[in-house]
Amino acid sequence: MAKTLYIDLEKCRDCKSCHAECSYFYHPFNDGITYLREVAEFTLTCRQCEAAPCIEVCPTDALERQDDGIIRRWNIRCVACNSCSYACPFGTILPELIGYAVSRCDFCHARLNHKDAPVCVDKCTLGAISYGEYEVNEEKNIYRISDHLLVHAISWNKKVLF
Amino acid sequence: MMDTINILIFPGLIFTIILALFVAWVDRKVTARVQWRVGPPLLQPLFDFTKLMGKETMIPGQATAWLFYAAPIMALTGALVFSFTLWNANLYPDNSMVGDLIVVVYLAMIPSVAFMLGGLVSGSPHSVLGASREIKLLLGDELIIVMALMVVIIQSGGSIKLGAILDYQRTYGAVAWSPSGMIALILAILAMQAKLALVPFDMSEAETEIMGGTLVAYSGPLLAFFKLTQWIMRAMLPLLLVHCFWGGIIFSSWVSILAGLGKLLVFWVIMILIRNTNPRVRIDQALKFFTVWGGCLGVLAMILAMLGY
Amino acid sequence: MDWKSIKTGLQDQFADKIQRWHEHNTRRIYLDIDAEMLEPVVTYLFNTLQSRFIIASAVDKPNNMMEIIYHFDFLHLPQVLSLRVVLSKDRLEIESIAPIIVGAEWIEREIHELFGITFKNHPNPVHLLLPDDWPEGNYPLRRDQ
Amino acid sequence: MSTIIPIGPYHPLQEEPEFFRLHVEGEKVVHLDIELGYNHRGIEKLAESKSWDQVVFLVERICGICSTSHPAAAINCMEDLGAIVAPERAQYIRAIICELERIHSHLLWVGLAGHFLGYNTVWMWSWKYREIVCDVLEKVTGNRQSYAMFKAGGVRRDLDQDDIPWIMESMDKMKPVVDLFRGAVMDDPVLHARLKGVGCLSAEDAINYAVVGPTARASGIRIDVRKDDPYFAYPWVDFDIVVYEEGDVYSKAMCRIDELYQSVSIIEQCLKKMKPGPIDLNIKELPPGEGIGRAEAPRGEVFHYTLSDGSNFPARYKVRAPSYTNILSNEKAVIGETVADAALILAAVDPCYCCTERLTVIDEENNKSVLGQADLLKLSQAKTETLMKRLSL
Amino acid sequence: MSLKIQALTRSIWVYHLATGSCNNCDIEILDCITPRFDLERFGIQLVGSPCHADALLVTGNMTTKNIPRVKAVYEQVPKPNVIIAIGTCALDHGMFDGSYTSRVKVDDILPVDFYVPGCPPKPEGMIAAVAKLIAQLRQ
Ligand code: SF4
Ligand code: SF4
Ligand code: SF4
Ligand code: SF4
Ligand code: SF4
Ligand code: SF4
Ligand code: SF4
Ligand code: SF4
Repeated sequence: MAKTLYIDLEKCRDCKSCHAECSYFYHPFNDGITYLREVAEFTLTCRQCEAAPCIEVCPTDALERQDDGIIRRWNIRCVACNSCSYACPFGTILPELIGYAVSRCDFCHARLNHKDAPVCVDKCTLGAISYGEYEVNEEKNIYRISDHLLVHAISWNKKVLF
Repeated sequence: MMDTINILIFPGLIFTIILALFVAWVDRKVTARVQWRVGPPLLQPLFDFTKLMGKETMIPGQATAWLFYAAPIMALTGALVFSFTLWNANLYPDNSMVGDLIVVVYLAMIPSVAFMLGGLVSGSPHSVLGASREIKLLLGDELIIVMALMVVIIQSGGSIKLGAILDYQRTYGAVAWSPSGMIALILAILAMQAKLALVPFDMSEAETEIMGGTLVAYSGPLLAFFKLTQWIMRAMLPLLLVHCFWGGIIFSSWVSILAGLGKLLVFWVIMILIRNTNPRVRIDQALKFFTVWGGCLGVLAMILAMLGY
Repeated sequence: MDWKSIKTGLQDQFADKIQRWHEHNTRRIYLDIDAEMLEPVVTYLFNTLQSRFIIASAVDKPNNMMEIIYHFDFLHLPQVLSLRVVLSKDRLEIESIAPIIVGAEWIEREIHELFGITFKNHPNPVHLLLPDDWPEGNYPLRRDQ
Repeated sequence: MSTIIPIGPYHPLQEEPEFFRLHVEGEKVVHLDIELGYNHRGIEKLAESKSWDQVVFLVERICGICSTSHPAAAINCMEDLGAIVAPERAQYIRAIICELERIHSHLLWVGLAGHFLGYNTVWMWSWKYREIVCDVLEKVTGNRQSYAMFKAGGVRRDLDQDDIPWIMESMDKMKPVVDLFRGAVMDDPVLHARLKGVGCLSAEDAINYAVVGPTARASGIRIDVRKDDPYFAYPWVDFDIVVYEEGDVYSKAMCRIDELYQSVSIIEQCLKKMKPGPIDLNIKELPPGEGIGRAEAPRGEVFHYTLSDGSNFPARYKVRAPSYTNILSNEKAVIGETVADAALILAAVDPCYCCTERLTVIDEENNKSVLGQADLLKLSQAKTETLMKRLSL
Repeated sequence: MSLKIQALTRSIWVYHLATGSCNNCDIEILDCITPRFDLERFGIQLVGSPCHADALLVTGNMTTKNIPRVKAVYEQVPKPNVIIAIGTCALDHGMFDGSYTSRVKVDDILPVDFYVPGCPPKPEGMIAAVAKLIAQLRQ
């Protein structure tokens, strides 16, 4: 089984400020973890409201609901005004995740060749990020976001809870 | 008392300066109008002058200080005396003390020499080059001026007295109306243009041309003196032409005074128009032009004059 | 000369030497070649196909790589042909094409000072943009600095 | 012994500082060194810390004279990257802005060239008429320079339909102006003698030095990105590429003046053909990948290359301005010419004119300048005068 | 108000110094002296030698390579003089902030008296700035 990145979003919630560093190649200011957290939040904790206030309020039409219901922020349109995060009644869009510079994470793939863990793993103050072989487990609230990312978060979607 | 007024007010210092500032303004105004611009206000040259007087003087490191100071003062003095002599000759043509043509020509040369000197001692390579060109130019235009004036002298019966030249013209009509006089006048206008550094060496207002000119290292009051010299020469050299070729200014009645000033104005306008409608001449070309064409025409004019035309 | 014949010409000439032929769209064509092949390909492009050199762009790439992309176009044709050469950061050296195309002189000097790539046989390998006292080994457009 | 004439880096009429060293023997130029970098602002690096939208503004500030061609190339580049096709009306508006800029830039050149030849009046006049274009630009875009009109996928501001008659009128006013300048150059025997056969760049050298724009077209090379690699509304309008064969300064001047007619006509056609419609696609993101954009600036082809990693900031941005290659070609064009002509030749490629405005002769031994920029200017202007004399006497 | 200043405000000779600009500011400065705007009306003219200047117009974002030259030019300008920074670049690097070729601002090197923001400032803006400058000098 291939190694993947694993983020415990629940731990992140207790974190005062993110200290995870990123060694993404192209942009020095790139902060891949923020990006991953944004995607994870949108995928797992966002309530996907029918008349979504965040979409309504966005002045630049940067938020859009995808076919699978998940909200997506389009990086060229967004001006990082943070209106959406204030509009969201559930507080799922964290203002610190909606930055103007949209970061990328390439999971440090090509560079590390799966040998070492990416720097963000070591730099996370609360140990919320790890790198290894994880399995999807809905019982334990571990979900797959993409090929290389698994996230632990309490998803509102989890029917059992409601 | 009269002498003091003569020297200080009219036609000396103050009058000359006012006239010079006025001509400088006319020059810039006409230039501006030709270029579709409004141009500076009437008092602009005065402001420029006053401002420069109040500025700091910087002596370039490589300059010979005392000569650097002396040159502008010498230039200004030369120009003032030149102007004074000419006006006096027009005011009192019968006074034999007013000097002769040779004196005037030498006086007219003083500012040019001072410019050169200033350029040479300021140590800036730009100005040294400018000065060396001015020397060359001087050789060319001085020859022409002398030849043109020779025609005048020949016509007025060999007299070099300024007064005598005027007398002659008042009796027999202006020199310019004779064929030889006309040729000489045209040559003289061209030479004057060169002498005033207008066509071939525009060190005047035009911003791009100043760099590399003799004045490049001057600043403050010294620059003001040089500027004023330039303006005075620009206003007064035409008077020399009026005097020698067009009967001068007669101070007998208001009408004749106005007519005299009108003549002066014509030359000013010619000067400014030439300056505005022509590109500049390269130094060796100018020299060649003056020595070859100018020389031939000058000789021709002199021969014509001797033959009585 | 039309694009078809240029394409066949190139493919015939350097059949196995072209590692990848990528047409981003009909007007933008990218060719990956080995660094050693640069000189012959450029010579062929310039002398035989009469292409026009536009510029070269160097790109710092992950995995200890550096890329130089030479852009060419052809008179009256919309196509831009980009030759991509990949260098390892351990050996940043490539043959200069300035002897073939004079117009490449400046850009090679520029790449040299901004990325630290050495161009062998460059006619005038001195600083172009940066001051002469720019610290040695500081290449502003590299990402590791 | 050869003397060195440095050109630069400061002069009153100059815009950006650059530095040339002419090596002269007697009156002949034997070699030219060019030193750049006084203006190097590291834009390629800066672009990596700007979002795609900001990149357009940044490249707009590469140069004020070509302040719309760089954005044009940039959005071509982004649209190539994202396979985006902007709406039709946007394409027309873009073409109009580009052509307005070409007129303003060419007139600017005519004026400064006039100044260089000793006709200050020409300078003032052409800049006077240039204001017509500036007015149109100010009305349409809100600014006289740096218009900030373009964005990937469209334009930022629509052109007010009510303004069209007025713009048409302004364009009508331009035509007699172009006639005036064309007549002045065509009929003036002095200019003929002054410009013809001076600073020739052969077609072969033009290819070799990869020159672009009027500099190449004056050497008989028919290149024009607007035709070769059509973008914006250019495929839908009718215009010719102006080509002259001789490669001398005269050809370059005529090339530019004739292009003014083409530009005026393109603008008129665009205004006529334009239909109301959307002006912006409001694109969402640019995918990872590479893009190449080209645009025909007044001085020639602008080339941009970009590498995107899918974020909203470019991963690499490469810019090639037309002067970059054109200036290098001076190395060829000035050799064997006289110093008086050198200034003019350097200026003829329109290297943001200023570059040519800073000349000083340096005596190689003690490195002291002995001949200033103004003197070179004078040399140049003097030559005009001489020719005038020779022709009229 | 001294006569000196009075005269200075009516006859400002400027020397224009580009320190790595984009040309726009510079073109607009030239525009100011061309027929439409004609600053000569106020006695303002461009001069070719810093020795003659009363005002130094600095544009551009001061690239490192330019610094020694800028200092040399400044030393040649006789007092009293004013330094005017024109354009956002000259104020604060503007768009080029953070570039590796320009580390210092114009006012770190020269004692700038006036700032004219804008990218580029319109000629009208520059004329307004000049008017304000004159008013301030007169006080
Ligand atoms: S430092 Fe770790 S725990 Fe804190 S926010 Fe960043 S990733 Fe989460
Ligand atoms: S932060 Fe971005 S996504 Fe949110 S409302 Fe503002 S523009 Fe829209
Ligand atoms: S802070 Fe700026 S963007 Fe926000 S409301 Fe005020 S003016 Fe508008
Ligand atoms: S308002 Fe909040 S919860 Fe609702 S869709 Fe938007 S982000 Fe999700
Ligand atoms: S995996 Fe690599 S690229 Fe992704 S956030 Fe961590 S360090 Fe950055
Ligand atoms: S071509 Fe000239 S005007 Fe255009 S961007 Fe380049 S340097 Fe500036
Ligand atoms: S002019 Fe407008 S857009 Fe530009 S910086 Fe000022 S407020 Fe922002
Ligand atoms: S302020 Fe703007 S217009 Fe002026 S030089 Fe800087 S970028 Fe150019």
